[in-house]
Amino acid sequence: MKYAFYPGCSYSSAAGYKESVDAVIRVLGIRFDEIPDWNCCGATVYPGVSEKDTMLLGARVFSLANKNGYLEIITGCNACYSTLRKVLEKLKADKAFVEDVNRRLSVEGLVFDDNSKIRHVIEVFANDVPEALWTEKITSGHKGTRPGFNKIKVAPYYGCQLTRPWNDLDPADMLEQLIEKVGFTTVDHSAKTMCCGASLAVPHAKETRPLIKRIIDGAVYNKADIVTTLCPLCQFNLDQGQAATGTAIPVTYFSQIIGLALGLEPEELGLDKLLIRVKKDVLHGRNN
Amino acid sequence: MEEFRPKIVAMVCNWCTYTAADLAGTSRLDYPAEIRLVRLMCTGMIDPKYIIKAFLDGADGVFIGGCHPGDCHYIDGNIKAEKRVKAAASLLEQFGFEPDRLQLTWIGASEGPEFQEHMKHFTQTINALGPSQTRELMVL
Amino acid sequence: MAVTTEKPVIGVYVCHCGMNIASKVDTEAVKNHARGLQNVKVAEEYKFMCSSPGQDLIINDIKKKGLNRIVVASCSPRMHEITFRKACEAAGISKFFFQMANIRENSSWVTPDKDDATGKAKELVAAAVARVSHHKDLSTRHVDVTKSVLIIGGGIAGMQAALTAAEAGLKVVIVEREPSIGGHMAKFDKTFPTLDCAACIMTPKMVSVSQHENITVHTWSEVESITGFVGNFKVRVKKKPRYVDEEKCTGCGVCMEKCPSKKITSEFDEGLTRRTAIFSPFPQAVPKTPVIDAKNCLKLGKGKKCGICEKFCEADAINYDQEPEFVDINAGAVIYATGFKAFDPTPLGQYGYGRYQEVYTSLEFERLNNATGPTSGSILMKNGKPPETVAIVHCVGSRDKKYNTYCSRVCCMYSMKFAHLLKDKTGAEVWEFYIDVRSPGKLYEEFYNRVQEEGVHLVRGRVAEITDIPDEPEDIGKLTVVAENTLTMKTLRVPVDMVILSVGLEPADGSDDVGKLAGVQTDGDGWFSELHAKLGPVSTPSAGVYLAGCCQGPKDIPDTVAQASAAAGEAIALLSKGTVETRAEISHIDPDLCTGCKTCIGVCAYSAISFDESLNIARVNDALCQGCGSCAAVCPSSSAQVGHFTDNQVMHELEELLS
Amino acid sequence: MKHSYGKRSMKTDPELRDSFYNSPHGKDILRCIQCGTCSGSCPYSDQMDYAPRGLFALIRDNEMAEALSSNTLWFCSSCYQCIERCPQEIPVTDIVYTLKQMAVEMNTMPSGLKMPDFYAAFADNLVHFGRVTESLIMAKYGVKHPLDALKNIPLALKLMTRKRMDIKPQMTKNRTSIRAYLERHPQPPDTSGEKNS
Repeated sequence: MKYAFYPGCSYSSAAGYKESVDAVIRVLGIRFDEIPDWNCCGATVYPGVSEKDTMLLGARVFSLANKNGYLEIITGCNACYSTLRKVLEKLKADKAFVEDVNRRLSVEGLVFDDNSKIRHVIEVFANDVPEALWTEKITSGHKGTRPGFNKIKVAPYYGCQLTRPWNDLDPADMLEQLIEKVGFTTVDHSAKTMCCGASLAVPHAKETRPLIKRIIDGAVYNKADIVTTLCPLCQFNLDQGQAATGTAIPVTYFSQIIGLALGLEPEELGLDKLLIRVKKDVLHGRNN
Repeated sequence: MEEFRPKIVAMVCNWCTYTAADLAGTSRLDYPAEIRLVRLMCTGMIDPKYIIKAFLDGADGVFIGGCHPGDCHYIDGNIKAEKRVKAAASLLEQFGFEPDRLQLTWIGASEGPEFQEHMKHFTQTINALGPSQTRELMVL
Repeated sequence: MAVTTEKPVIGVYVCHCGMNIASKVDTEAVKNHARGLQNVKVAEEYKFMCSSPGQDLIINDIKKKGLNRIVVASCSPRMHEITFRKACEAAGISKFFFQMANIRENSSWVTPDKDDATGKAKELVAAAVARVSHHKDLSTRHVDVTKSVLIIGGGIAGMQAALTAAEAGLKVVIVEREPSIGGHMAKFDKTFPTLDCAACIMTPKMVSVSQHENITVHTWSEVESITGFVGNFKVRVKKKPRYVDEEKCTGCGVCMEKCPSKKITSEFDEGLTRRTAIFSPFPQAVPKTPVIDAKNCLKLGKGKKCGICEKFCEADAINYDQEPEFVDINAGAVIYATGFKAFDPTPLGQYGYGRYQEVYTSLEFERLNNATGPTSGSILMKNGKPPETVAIVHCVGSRDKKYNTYCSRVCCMYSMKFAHLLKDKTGAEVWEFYIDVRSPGKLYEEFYNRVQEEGVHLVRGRVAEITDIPDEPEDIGKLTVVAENTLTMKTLRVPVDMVILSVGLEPADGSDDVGKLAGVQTDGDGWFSELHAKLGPVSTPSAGVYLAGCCQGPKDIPDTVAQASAAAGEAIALLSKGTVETRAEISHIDPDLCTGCKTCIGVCAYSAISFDESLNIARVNDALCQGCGSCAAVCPSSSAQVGHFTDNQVMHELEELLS
Repeated sequence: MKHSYGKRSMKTDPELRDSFYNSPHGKDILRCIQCGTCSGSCPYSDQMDYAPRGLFALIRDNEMAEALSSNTLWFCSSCYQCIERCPQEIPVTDIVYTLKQMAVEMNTMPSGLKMPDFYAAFADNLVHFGRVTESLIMAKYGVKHPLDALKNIPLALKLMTRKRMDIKPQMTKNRTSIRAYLERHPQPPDTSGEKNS
């Protein structure tokens, strides 16, 4: 399995997202080809600055992938996902605009193909990786899977921009299923898709605090050991934000706990980069 | 030369499509003036020769609107109509006439907006096809 | 068929319909155009042709100027054809010598451009003139009717209609698919705005229905088919096996006490209680006879040998071998009273229905509050305690493009009722969240004011979400209701113990199919379509078929009862004459032209065409023919013709329209 | 001087109103039934001088100018909760984006608002390097809002110990072409000093 991968600007400096995804796909035998010379998608900023510019930024990313023979691109960031997917939808609806875009892109010898697609890394793990491969890798993981992960309670957190406004994630409880599949226990809570406020967190830390708190509370009230996320902005925001909310529940990437289940070492998964560290007994599973 | 104003007759059933047309009227949903309605009790009473007659008399398009399957006031007149319209269509086609000039659609009594849509759309279709050559074709 | 040989002398009358036509159509131009048409002797225009001066215009011209054909260019024939046909008759010419040109619905109201509208009107008039010249006089017959009414649905609407019709001396058959009549109203405790107890006004009605000499009730039954036509419908009713003999059963209830499978969710209690496999939905059920729900019965459904109910039944009424039974009845009229179902709020994830146990639908709350309900009428939470704060959420599934766009009409008022009852019974603090309070009805606004004065918080804002994540730790275990108070422009986050979702109304399951049985259509939302939004609210396009209650659209009890009485009134008016006029626009086969090919016999949906072996021709049975014209459409010799829709008439209309 | 009987609503010049109503989803706000679901669902409505519902009401009252200078536009976190729940299926977020573009274009951002400066820092970073680097955005933004920057120093240190402080910019190879694509990036209003929004 190989895919064109769009890291987005926050990916590399994120707390072990890159490390864990790289490690996990290595074990699963998946290849992610980073889109060469990819550019920023403009995130939630540019659509508010200039829609035209946002279109071009997005179109360029897709065309670069197309040039390398990929119609579909994979990203690990919710903000990139929604920005790029919206670009796709707008372009697909406006043929005239596509021509204009292509005219502009031709300077770089690029062409936008409106059959382009975008998916999130979790969709690859949840829908493309065959059951058999999971069972094989998890049971006989590199160093043998540690016992007792099923005693670890994981609170899933989707964030906003993967699920909304489309509401068509299939299956809708993809993250829960994946967490269970790799042997952890999910805890249900009502803050799974509540907004964490990452996009305003820097200028408006104070105003963003309640958003962070209600999500963390959702996990805490349900006795979760860790929260797991699918987006560098969510992870960073929920991780650093707890300094002010007086809580300290570790916020990991879904790829990191999958990595643990595959028997990878916490360091390979960049778990040491979290601001709030995951406790030993969680890392090694609970036997009792 | 002046712009092409097609002649379109819509033979519609009293219970569904004609009622929908009334509803479109009451709701002031405008549609092209080219449409002329002929009210029949049921599409099932449409003799293929009515359709041919219409084209011979210079119709550029013939629209037939009846009840949705299952809603026919006379049990299954609409289903019978569907078959006959097909027959008429194939006959006319043999004389080299564009099948799109004849359309049969189900429009329920409460579907005023749908009626408007169909009328607009069908008129566009006919406008695109231009004047019907049917008469000449049939004479040959 | 009387053939008229005289030459047509036509009068054309163009109606202004106030400004409805005149504002778009140049009526004078249309009039002048008509004057130039063949056989037209008189052409006039008038402000309102349907008014009596308008009609007199026609009558006088017929008498004085010897007109024998009339064309009125005005509104839809579905509106006033009858009016003008009567005028023709009054003046002494056949009502069939009339033709209407619909220049309002078909022109002035739908054509933006004045010239286009006028041009179209001219053509429609010309076509009507061409057609009317070829009209023939037709004769009609009177046939006897069956003086009985079929009523589908035994809720308050069905019962009201039944009692009204029965009092007028008509025989009535009620078909109810549930084990008891009573419908939704039987589930209510109090009714707005007067707060009188539903049971107190309901139970007597149920009893009088069951005891009325003119009313037969088939519960646990469904209508299988309806054939025939106005005055003489043939109805087949399927009685589902009850497995209990209605004759023998005394309704003692021992079977229900003894039945071992007690864990079945009670439909009547909205799933808040459990029932047995042999059950009667509620204490005042009519009839008292219980039914065995075969699916959940150990013996019938699970193949066990149980048989306990049979053992304990002293009346020996249990009969496990009962089969579905079919009853054929004749009815002169049919009244639909199939009611509604409550909207299921599960899809609105943000309200947490089915996820938070203290979120209830309005119907669940009706049961919770009902003296015969799970808590014997004391409002308690699942933990057995009364709630201290309650939120009532309006417009759940209503006024929402994702679900139902329409306003369900009853929710505002029943929500007010809930608020009052909550205050009254528990003293709880009540928060109502509404978009707009709709209280049009006698004493409704007053009731709204009363509830306000009782100190209920009425917040203008639709609830955004309901969450179990509290703002303050002390609120753990409570539900927080979040909404903008649009009047203070503040976002409220109200911790409450209980939430009631005021769910909207939807057409009852399966009503679509039941409607098709008698050719009743449904609108975009699934409600039955009435004949005319204003002038035919209880009639349908199918003669002799009427609508009562919520099956036609959301309604409260007073409106339902009113409409039910009206529907019964229509049925009485129809049947009291004893006969109905057969339609004149039926098929006739010309014996001289018929080649005896029998094609028509094959296509007739009413088996109205028989074959005369001796003369080798087909014959139409006037009593059975409905005038659909299928035979005419296929007749190779054109010997089959539908009166008033003959080839000749239709072709001339077409020809003129296209000239 | 002109006599007035009380506070008059700002008259919006018709062009402004039309350019909004003619934008892709502009006319959708005419459907709004003012139920407040959007405002109630908005995680930042408490910070807004007009939550989305109020904003739409303003626009329908021809108070376009006031709508464009409201801080609402700059508190939208693009979480799309409003769109998901709106019973009239109004694409609230997209409409806010449109208004934000108009505000940027006409420079009607209220002074003292922090978000426009953050946007400027972000856009500047993107325009120069084709990619953005958090630390650099922070630096650029910090110049205008030293307090925020100071508050973030402990975090910055912590990130360094976690080897997560990238201070060299990430960038694309082909920066000139990207710069060529981008027609516009926001000119932040001169926000003299720190007025909290």
